[in-house]
Amino acid sequence: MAEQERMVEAILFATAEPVTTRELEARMPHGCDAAEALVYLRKRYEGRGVQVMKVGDAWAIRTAADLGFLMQKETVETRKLSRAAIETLAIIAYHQPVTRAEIEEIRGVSVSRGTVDQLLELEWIRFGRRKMTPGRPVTFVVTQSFLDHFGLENARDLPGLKELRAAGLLENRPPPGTLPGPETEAEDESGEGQSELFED
Amino acid sequence: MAEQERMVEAILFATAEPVTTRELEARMPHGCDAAEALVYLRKRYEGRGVQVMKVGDAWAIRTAADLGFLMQKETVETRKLSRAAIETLAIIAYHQPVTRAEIEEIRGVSVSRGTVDQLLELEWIRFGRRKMTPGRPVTFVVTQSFLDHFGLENARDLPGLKELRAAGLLENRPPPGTLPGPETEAEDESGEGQSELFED
Amino acid sequence: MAEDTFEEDRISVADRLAAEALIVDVDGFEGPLDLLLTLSRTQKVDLRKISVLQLAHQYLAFVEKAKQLRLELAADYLVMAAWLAFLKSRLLLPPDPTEEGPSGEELAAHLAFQLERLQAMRDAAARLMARDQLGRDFFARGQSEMVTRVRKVTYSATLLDLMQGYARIRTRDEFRPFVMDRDAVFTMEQALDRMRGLIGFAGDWTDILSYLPEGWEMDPAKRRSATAATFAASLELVKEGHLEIRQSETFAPIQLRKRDEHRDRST
Repeated sequence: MAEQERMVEAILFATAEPVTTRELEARMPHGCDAAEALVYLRKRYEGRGVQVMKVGDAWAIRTAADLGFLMQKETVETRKLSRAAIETLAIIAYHQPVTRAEIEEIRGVSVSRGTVDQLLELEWIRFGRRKMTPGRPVTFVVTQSFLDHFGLENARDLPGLKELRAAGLLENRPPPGTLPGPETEAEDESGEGQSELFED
Repeated sequence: MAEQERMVEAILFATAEPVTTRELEARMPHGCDAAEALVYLRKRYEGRGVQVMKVGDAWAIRTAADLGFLMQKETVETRKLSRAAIETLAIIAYHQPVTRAEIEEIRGVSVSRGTVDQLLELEWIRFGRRKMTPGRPVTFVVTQSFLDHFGLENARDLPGLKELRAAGLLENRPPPGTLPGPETEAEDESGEGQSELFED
Repeated sequence: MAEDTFEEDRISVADRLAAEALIVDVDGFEGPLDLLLTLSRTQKVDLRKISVLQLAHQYLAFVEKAKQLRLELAADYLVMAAWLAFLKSRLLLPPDPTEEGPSGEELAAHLAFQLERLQAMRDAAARLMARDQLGRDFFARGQSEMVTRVRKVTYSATLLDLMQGYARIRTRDEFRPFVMDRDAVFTMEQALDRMRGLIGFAGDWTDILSYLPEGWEMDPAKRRSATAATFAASLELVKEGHLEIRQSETFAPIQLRKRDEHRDRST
């Protein structure tokens, strides 16, 4: 019976929907008594952080009612970040500290206030030091939680353009004949010397 | 402590992803000791149908491996990994942090872009720190999802790791005749990084 | 060469047949190292005790056979063959004290190490894949969203999203439609301006190439553009009567000189 109890425990844990006794027995080896195993299992979980509960005519493991307050984090809804936000974030990560004007220059379109606000709210970017240029514009930099979220130790570990190309993230086309603008220089620097390893 | 154990139990049951001790404590009332509660909880589930498992610096509840046969319904069809992908994964796991060039040196063939892409997409590998060698190449390391997938507490628990290291087979030995200099430094550096990585 | 024959004899017929059977399967190998590893198995000894010399023979025999069968081997297989032939000669000939570089034994030991390491990684990979795996042998919580009390929206993005986003912006220039890259183009107007200033000094026949603007000679794209523009500008100046142009034969240098009123009258 201990073995049958283990089986019921594993099935209830791993199944997305509540499971009926009949279904439990259909999945367990022939001759098992799911109903009896459930009685033991239910007893075992009495007073624990999770409970074996009856839902209609099926069974499920659920959080103990008094611990519901711990579950607030489980109710989050995840949405994909918009393309504008991803691009803005990418530019900040690769070029930080970077001003809003610089972001707009690289993206070629203006950056909406909502996009920056959203990234600030997510705590993926924060304000950096002001630039020592006319108007002393604020800059943006990425945060520790950005690094945590994307599994990076350092923003410098982001692969350069050449590496992106080698990884198949870019169409592999011949580089343009000329290198327009200072941005390209910066990119070249990061990829310098790696061409050897990553060119195919 | 019994109450804290219940809380940890409830939180771990409620989520499919591993939860770090820090996150547990952030969700529990102030002043709780999640680490201690975990010791008790882990003991409590020994031999049961589900297990408390350590995954890197996080924790998760998983069904016992011997009950896998009950779960046909839950089995997710995973894309079959190519031999090249499996070998590349193993090399990254055992040699991490490792550069693409080093992987190619060990396998004796170039690493196709699809291979690395696939492993990145599975979130089994990620970019590590850049190497302090000429060109500052990016490195690859394995992730928490990798540990979770293969039921490893830690990259140190990789099967046969100690024996391989004792046999000198995890060394990045430069070919004879290579001029001492950058290469030798590179090797030193990698040795350092590795031990660091396998430490908790 | 006597040793050579001796070595040939040491490879048993069975081994040679086995090696030849591999030929058919040449596509099945992941590079020369993989092939060497497979060949080394025919020696049926611990990889640490492997005879690298014998292995070199086996490999060279393989490549020879492939050539006979007119199979195309990838370049890296041939590079390995050349290296092994070199290694073989180092191992067979008495060491030459004047020769620089590592000894044959050192090179052989490194190859043996590489093979052993590759085999070790293969074994490690097999052991890794044989482990119980999440979603196959053990399972995560099936019902993760339990309480729906607070609805909070979070936004997610993966590292791939981020890198692709960045790549998209930074490569937009590479496929913008129909915009001329002015940086590598020397226009005829520019060339005319330049030539007008210079022809005053072109008393005698001079190669047109010496009129190329500075800094445009090295890069092939720039050089092409500057040459074309300079040539077109020269023709224009000839038409205007300021220049003379000649070419002694096809593909010979094109030469320019200033048109001289005096000279014209005298001839």
